[in-house]
Amino acid sequence: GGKTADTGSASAASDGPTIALLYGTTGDFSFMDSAYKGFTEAQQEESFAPLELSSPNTDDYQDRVDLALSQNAALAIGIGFQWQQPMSETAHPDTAFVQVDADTGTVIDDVTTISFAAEQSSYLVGVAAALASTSQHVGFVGGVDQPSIQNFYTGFEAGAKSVDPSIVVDKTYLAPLGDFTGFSDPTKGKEAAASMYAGGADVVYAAAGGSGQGVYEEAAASSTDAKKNWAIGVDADVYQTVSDTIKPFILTSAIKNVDVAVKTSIAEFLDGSLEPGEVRYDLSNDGVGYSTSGGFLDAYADQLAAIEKDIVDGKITVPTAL
Amino acid sequence: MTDGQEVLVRLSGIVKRFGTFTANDRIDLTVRAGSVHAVVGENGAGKSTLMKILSGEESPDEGTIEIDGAAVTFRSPRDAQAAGIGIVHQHFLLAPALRVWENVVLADEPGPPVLIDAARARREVGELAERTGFPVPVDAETEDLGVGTRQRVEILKVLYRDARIIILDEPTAVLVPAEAEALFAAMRDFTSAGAAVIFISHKLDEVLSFADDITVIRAGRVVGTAVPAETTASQLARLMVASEMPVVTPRESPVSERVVLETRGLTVAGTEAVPLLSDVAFRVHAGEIVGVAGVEGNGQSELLAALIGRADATGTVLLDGDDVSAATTVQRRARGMGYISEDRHRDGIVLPLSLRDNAVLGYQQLAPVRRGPWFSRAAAAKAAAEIIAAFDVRGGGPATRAATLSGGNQQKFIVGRELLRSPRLLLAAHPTRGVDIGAQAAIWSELTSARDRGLATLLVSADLDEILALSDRILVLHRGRIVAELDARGVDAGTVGEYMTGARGGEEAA
Amino acid sequence: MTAATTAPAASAAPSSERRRARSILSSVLLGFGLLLIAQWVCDAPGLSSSSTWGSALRLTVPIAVVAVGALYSERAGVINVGLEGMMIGGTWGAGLFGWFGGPWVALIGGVVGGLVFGLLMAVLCLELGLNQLVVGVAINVLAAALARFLSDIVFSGLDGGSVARSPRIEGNVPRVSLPFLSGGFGTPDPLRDLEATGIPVLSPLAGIVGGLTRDVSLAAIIGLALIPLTAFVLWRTRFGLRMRASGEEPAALQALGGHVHRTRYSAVLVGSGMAGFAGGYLVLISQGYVENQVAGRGFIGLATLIFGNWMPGGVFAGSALFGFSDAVGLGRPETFRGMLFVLGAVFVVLGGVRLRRRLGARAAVPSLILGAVLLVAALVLPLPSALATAAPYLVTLAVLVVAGTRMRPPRALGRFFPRQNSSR
Amino acid sequence: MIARILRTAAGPVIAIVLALVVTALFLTVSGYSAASAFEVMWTYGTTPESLASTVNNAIPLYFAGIAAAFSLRMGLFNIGVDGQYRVAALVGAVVAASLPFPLWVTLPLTLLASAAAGAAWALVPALLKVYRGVNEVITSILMNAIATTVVAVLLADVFRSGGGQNTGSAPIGENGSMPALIDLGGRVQISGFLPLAVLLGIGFFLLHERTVWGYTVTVANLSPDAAESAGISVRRRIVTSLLASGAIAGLVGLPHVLGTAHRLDGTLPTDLMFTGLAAALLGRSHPIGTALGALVLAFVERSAQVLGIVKLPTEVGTLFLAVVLLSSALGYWVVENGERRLALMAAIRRTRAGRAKEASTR
Ligand SMILES: Nc1ncnc2c1ncn2[C@@H]1O[C@H](COP(=O)(O)OP(=O)(O)OP(=O)(O)O)[C@@H](O)[C@H]1O
Ligand SMILES: Nc1ncnc2c1ncn2[C@@H]1O[C@H](COP(=O)(O)OP(=O)(O)OP(=O)(O)O)[C@@H](O)[C@H]1O
Ligand SMILES: [Mg+2]
Ligand SMILES: [Mg+2]
Repeated sequence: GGKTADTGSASAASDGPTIALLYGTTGDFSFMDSAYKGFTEAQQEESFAPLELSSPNTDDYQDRVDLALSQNAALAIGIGFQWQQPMSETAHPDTAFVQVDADTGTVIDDVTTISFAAEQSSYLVGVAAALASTSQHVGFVGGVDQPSIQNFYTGFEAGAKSVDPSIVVDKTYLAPLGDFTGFSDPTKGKEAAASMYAGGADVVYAAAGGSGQGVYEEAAASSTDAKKNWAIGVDADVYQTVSDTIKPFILTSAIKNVDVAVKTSIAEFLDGSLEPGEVRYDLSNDGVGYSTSGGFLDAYADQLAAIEKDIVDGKITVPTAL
Repeated sequence: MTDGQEVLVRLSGIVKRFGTFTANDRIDLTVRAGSVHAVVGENGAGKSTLMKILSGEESPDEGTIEIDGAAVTFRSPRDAQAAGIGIVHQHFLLAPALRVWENVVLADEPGPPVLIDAARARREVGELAERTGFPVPVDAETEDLGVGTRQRVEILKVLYRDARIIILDEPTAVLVPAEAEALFAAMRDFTSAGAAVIFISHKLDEVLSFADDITVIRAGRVVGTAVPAETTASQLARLMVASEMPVVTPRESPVSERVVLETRGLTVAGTEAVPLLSDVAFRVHAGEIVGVAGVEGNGQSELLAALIGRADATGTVLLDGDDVSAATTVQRRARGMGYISEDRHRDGIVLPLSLRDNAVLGYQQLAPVRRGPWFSRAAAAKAAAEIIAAFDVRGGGPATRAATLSGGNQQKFIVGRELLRSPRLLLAAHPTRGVDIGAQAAIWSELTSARDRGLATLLVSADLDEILALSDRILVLHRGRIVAELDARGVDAGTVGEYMTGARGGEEAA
Repeated sequence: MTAATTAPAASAAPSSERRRARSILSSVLLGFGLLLIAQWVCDAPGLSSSSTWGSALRLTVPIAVVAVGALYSERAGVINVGLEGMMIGGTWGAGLFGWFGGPWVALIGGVVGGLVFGLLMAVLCLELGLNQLVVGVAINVLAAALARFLSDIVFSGLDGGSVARSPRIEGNVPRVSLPFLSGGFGTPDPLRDLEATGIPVLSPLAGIVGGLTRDVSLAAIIGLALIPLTAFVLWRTRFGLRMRASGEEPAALQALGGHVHRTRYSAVLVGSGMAGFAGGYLVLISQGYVENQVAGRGFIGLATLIFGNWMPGGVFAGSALFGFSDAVGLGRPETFRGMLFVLGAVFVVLGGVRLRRRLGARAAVPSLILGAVLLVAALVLPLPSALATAAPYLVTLAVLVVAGTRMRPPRALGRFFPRQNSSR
Repeated sequence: MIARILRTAAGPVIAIVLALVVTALFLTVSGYSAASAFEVMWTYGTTPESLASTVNNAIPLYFAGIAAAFSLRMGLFNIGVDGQYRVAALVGAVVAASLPFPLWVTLPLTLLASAAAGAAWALVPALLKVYRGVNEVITSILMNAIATTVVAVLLADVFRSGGGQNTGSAPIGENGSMPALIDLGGRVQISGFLPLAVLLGIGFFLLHERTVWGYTVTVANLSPDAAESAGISVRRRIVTSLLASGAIAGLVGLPHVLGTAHRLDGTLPTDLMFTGLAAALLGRSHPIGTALGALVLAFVERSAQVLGIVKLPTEVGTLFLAVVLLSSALGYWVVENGERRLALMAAIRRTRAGRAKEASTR
């Protein structure tokens, strides 16, 4: 989130069309932050009047869509699959709609839906985890037991098993469906990871938003001379955001380029090339991927590249939970 | 009055207002060292308020306090304690979950700073109790104690702080005669050592035999002073409330033969092997008052609870020949049982509610107040107005909150509520506890006239005089058993007292 | 009832203490035995592994601290529904202080953050006599809103900070282990080796002891030390006695010259400071403030306080139960089964004992039924994995169903006591 | 009469003024323009769409508030409204989607089923309180967490319909959805739950103020001992009050399920309990007061949506809510204290005058 001290004036700051970002609240260390980042970056690169319609409430999606229309937004970008219903039910003759993070195969009239193949990037980090693991035992910490997070697991497990079918994959969700504290409870994340590392796992993939912080801390804290433990981040390149003492334990991150999706949609809209219909962000168009910061994957770079190519070419079909 | 002995306390021109109400209106009071000074007056006269001012709990709006001839200002009870004043409140101020010794030493704990030397505190309290003749179980939790013991704890709190001026606000209202005697004896020891005792009571014979000086207060003002030797109870009573001493009109009709209440083998199990009430059998006839005497905690409470249907009791209860042993409280009340509870503030009346709402308490399931599912507020208000008029309840109308009534008027209201329904059987516990002479006279006359109309009454009271005055027959309860059944006309307080303490009776009666 | 019983009580004390010690010892042994059986039956080595017990310890601390803090306030007569908010204040304060002062200063910041809301609660409840539930609820809402609002102003611009996160706190408070047992101060770690051997009985014991004594953060030790300290304060100090009195019958305290308001203020503030400390402890784990990281622990603390019947020992038992089941729920599924097995067995044993002692069917039957259900669940039923996340709540509820005794809240809890002579 | 109205209105008015001042202070200190914030909030909040939405959003808050008030009347703190309404919302969603009957049959059945589910969830704290002496607060807190898990398991494994990220239950057709009461076109619609809310308020009032049952609850709450002596079973009052509270709580999620989402999914609002409780406390557990409280809170929530337009953080809305809550309590305090002070001053004047007269006549 950004502090914007220039207040008082409504969105007349810059010329150009009004573009609205409809989102929840930032600070989820996940795609809301990433989307917001894309939106702010776009503001620097393009000329438009930004309109941020954020709300922590889950029951006012329709209100925000209406608000965007009432503010004459030329483009409204909704972050999250919940925008599907209001966007499909609202007449918007003068406004373009983009729905980010839709389910694969979602087609809405006059709406651009963007979906991510998160299972593909998870598959690749699963491969990386299996390659890096010396104990042939890896783990997965999910924030909330919901389909989007299960999808990470499905890809991760398939990737790990593709390297070693007998590999052990632990799995823990920090909170049940509907309880979003699982995304913001690093204490639990840390203890879940601690249990896995102590049980023999040496790579743990954290798809747990803010709780992931606990997993990263635990990877560093539980590593000994005898056993090096790794953590794998999610959504953004975690290596860039954690402190220097933890960097050496971040094997890689599965990346979901929500910011790119937002930025690209805005750019396409401004140059008139944004089309309604489904856009899929996957490995083939760098919509998802994995990070190599720290160089810990250098040894497996060729293997990973080959597998990535197989996925893009369709030789490997990654299972999905969605 | 201040003949030679030095004056220990002098209050002059004390005024205290509560909002629009003036509770103390220019009161003067002089207490000599080595004397017992009684303050009497009707309910709500302002006695407790005056004592709270002297003990530093309230500050006067006007007037001065002198101790030992020096003017003092009390900002808090601590100041008053430093000046040697201790008070035993009318309503006990004990923390129920705290142990006895903790209640005693509270805010004045022995030991190094910050800490409490628990062993020393317990020892000191134990020794103090022994020395002064107020035995208490030092380690017991206060809520497990009976009233008599709680009273002793309150007194120990005062003595522990080395008070020279001891205020007792209605100390004997809840004590049986033997306990009261012990209290007076102990107080005499203090006064002979130079301390002063200020003492409030509605029992005028007690005042006359125990006090050295008497001050009478009415409506917040001093209306007279007296010395016991030169005055009589009825003079005092006239001074207080402009009414005569309560007298019992002799019964006009003989007791009827009709049995209204009969119990057989009534037993209430206790926590231990000893039952709280054991195999109690008796009868009450129409037009008869049967008194139940006993030292507090010998089964009176359980007996009433069992009869009204609040206790898990075994045995048979017959009301007018019908077995009501399995009936609920509501059913029993519907069949004509009235109940004046032991502790009006606990279960007799709901203080925050209006008199209107209190007027139907216990009768809420019956017509006229119950109309289908609806609560008839008009009927309730009518009942309240009737009670207020018929029983001379002063201090408000149906809309008044019960809490703002004085204790005596609350009591009259309860008696009125129970009698208004013309019950067949009245279970009356301590019907005049803590009420002034005027109210006592009123309540007694209501009870006797109801008796003459044929009401059967079971009267439990800690006040033996009351039992002797009102009852036709007396049952004595000791350790949950009836140890004696006496004809009230031929018996004196001493004999009853012996049965009560177990000195007489025992096997042959059981 | 009337005789002074000073002497017998004094002589009875040691023997009753010994009896209590013996019964505690025997239940610990029974529990350990059941644990071993469960471990074998459910094939759940996690039940006695040092990692589970270490986790349990770390998860217990914040709940124990916040609950024991609430104990102060409630013992003094002030209902504390605002614990969650005070903890949130603690996390934010810890994030702020820790950012420029390191971990120890973070803990202080946590205390300060809690105190701010404690002061608010004290003033509103004690001076103005506002409804204590309202104030508590309002503090929870206010703290969450303020934390985000202020983060936006303070943390957003900082390196590594955002609207939902403070910059990272570098370093951590030292961790200690027992020397010569769990490898403290550079000594060898025989317990770890023993745990690894897999010797029956000894190896699980080594796991448990090792888990509880290895690499324990000083912050956790301080937090846990607050429990015996509180017991001491409550029963052995003047402040403790006055606090209990002002929660039971403030008028009695005042009539004896005590200061009800002073006592209640101190209690509310001490309690809020502890709640803030608990927040700071969470921040140390995540090495920084993370929005919403309190995650309902304030409410759990309140529940634990009631579970513990407003007693320090009970609070510890409640939070340990909660922390242990939380740790187990975060671990492997078979460990969860094992725990259910232990619990079920305990209930069945308890029900049997109650039946034998003829305490009546009402006491015995619920524990027997619940015990049987848990045993069946542990051994046969397929358990949805989501159930593990509810483990601490289910376990606590089950224990309440079986154990539930008359709770004894402070009698003046929630009752406003106006300042003396307010009529003037 | 006028004095009484003034007196009743003074509290809330003082509360809102205080809240405005405090929020403005916060905004100004942190460099935002408070005036512009309030202005856009007011402008947006008073559009017909917003007013309609305020009324609609106030309805679940009102249900939650009345549920809380129901238990508060018996001296119980039902902090379990949260879990009760989530379980009940699932039940309601499933019933409404699966019954094949016409609307006028399905709707009442759905309401009943939800109320029953809410009551059932409240049964655990009620029974534990009565038979085991366990404080209802702790049980309710636990039951809330368990409700989350139970709903999650049922939704994921049993009632889930549709795939992808959507975890919702089966969609509810026309025959199960609550129709609009008033439809003025556009989004200016008033939910069909409004009459239910009004009925509930009237029922609450009559039940507590005009029936014998209400009288017995009052007595049982104020003095359990007096109640027992009067033949009122306190235990039964505790159980029925908690069950009724739970039943009403069961309705909280329905406006969303039957009116907005037409299924139970992740969009069910999660914070209704505390906001509803706040409404009840604002309104002092009185049905009309609670209704006003709910409307104020819903208005603030709705109008805060627009803050992004002036680049203000949405937290300002939440902040404002919290401050309204605190200052509402303060507002009552100011009124009551002021009254007492006035009465006292009048009394002193009167006694002085009386004293003077007495002196002069002497
Ligand atoms: N805190 C208070 N606020 C308002 N009025 C009070 C308060 N305390 C006492 N009063 C009023 O002062 C009057 C005198 O009360 P006080 O307690 O002194 O009476 P009393 O003489 O002790 O009566 P009793 O014999 O019943 O004990 C009462 O009638 C009551 O209305
Ligand atoms: N806050 C108050 N407002 C109004 N009246 C009060 C208040 N506090 C006490 N009183 C009244 O003051 C009077 C005296 O109080 P006190 O505590 O002496 O009880 P009491 O009526 O004397 O009871 P008892 O029957 O035990 O003598 C009572 O009428 C009581 O109702
Ligand atoms: Mg008095
Ligand atoms: Mg009196």
